[in-house]
Amino acid sequence: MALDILYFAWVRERMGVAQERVEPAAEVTTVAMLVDWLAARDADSGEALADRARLRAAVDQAFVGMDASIVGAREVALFPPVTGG
Amino acid sequence: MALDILYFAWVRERMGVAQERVEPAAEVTTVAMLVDWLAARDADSGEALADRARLRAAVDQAFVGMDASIVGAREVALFPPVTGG
Amino acid sequence: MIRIHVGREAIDLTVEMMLAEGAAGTGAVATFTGLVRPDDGVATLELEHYPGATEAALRRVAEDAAARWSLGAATIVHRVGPMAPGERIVFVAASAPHRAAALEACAYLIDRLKTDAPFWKRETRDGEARWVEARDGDAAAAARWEA
Amino acid sequence: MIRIHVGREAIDLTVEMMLAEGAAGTGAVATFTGLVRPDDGVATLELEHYPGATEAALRRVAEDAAARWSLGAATIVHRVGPMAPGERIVFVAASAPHRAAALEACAYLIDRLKTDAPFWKRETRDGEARWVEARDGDAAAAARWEA
Repeated sequence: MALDILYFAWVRERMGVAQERVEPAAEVTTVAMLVDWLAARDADSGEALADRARLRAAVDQAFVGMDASIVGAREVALFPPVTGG
Repeated sequence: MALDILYFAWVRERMGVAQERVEPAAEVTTVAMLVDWLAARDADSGEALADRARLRAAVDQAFVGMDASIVGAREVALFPPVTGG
Repeated sequence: MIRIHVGREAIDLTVEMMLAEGAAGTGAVATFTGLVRPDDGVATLELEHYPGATEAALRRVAEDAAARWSLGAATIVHRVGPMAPGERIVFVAASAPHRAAALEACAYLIDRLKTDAPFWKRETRDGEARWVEARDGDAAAAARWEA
Repeated sequence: MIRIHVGREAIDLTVEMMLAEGAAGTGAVATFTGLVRPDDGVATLELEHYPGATEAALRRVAEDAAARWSLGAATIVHRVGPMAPGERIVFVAASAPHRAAALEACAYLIDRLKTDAPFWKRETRDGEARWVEARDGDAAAAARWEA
């Protein structure tokens, strides 16, 4: 199933794109598994997503932990800790 | 020695004056004694200053307690608890 | 920068914010504005004060805050005389590099002002004027800053 | 009244204060303004955000505050895009009948915004751009409101 991935801040810069559409395998069911799957595609993605401790995520625009489910999700965002205000 | 007494808010209204100059006896050395002395002058002053629990004072423009000295003071103010802001 | 002003004219927030924001090193400005509540049945509010002593008391409060939180600016502007529902009675502002200092100092300024500055409110409701009573909570709010 | 706005234009305090003060029953308005510190060596600050998700997150924060403190108004206005030293990044306001609610809600709004809204700052110093790191203190400040 197609999933839109959004990247923000330095994650976007390192990935080289702001957004992409992917079709991960059915056994990829959590955010953490999705990050592993994205990182395993090629060396550049692997490097961009290497710093897992500083990655945060949102599923369908709601902030979630890395163990959150992505089953049925349409949009997943990956980004560093927020620094607004 | 001449002393200026200032009244504010309902103390002023009850006293009927905003300010007066008095010359209390030398043994009147604290704010509390001054209030007693002022109140003893006539029935109207006595009534105006009757509610001692709700009287506050400043000596030479500094907030003080009722037992504060007035020796050498030039200005004493009597007023209700403040309600600004 | 300490700014103290007591006057009969309306409080101009644009000017006050410009001064508070312009202080050296400011990254955070916290403000408090007190208004005559428009739906409280009050027709007019009249503020009396103790000229001279008021400004000195406000300056002491602002200087204490500026020293305690290393503020770039501390502002207290208070109106006196008659005012109508919806009008501003008081404006305080604290400017600091970071938000915690600005927020705490702002609360301190208004809490201390409520107990330490010689202002008295008289409100007119249904044609009858009465002096507003001090609230017990005000002394408690001011006391929490003593440490 | 909940007011949420995210935009590239400068924040107009006159308009924002008018809205916050005009809410029903308002006797107290507390505000916080965050600025690009002018003396910090930063030439420009750029704010990136997550469109859609940002507004939803801010609305949740404002609605939580409005319910918790029975606010007449809760405002969050945040700028995005490039901005210069001295310019406003964020403005929050809480309007309530009395000051304690307004002051606490204002601190809550900015503390929660710092951790719950998807904004990212990139600053340029000496010609070099870098992403600002999150501060540990922000999570602690937000956590103190959980009870």
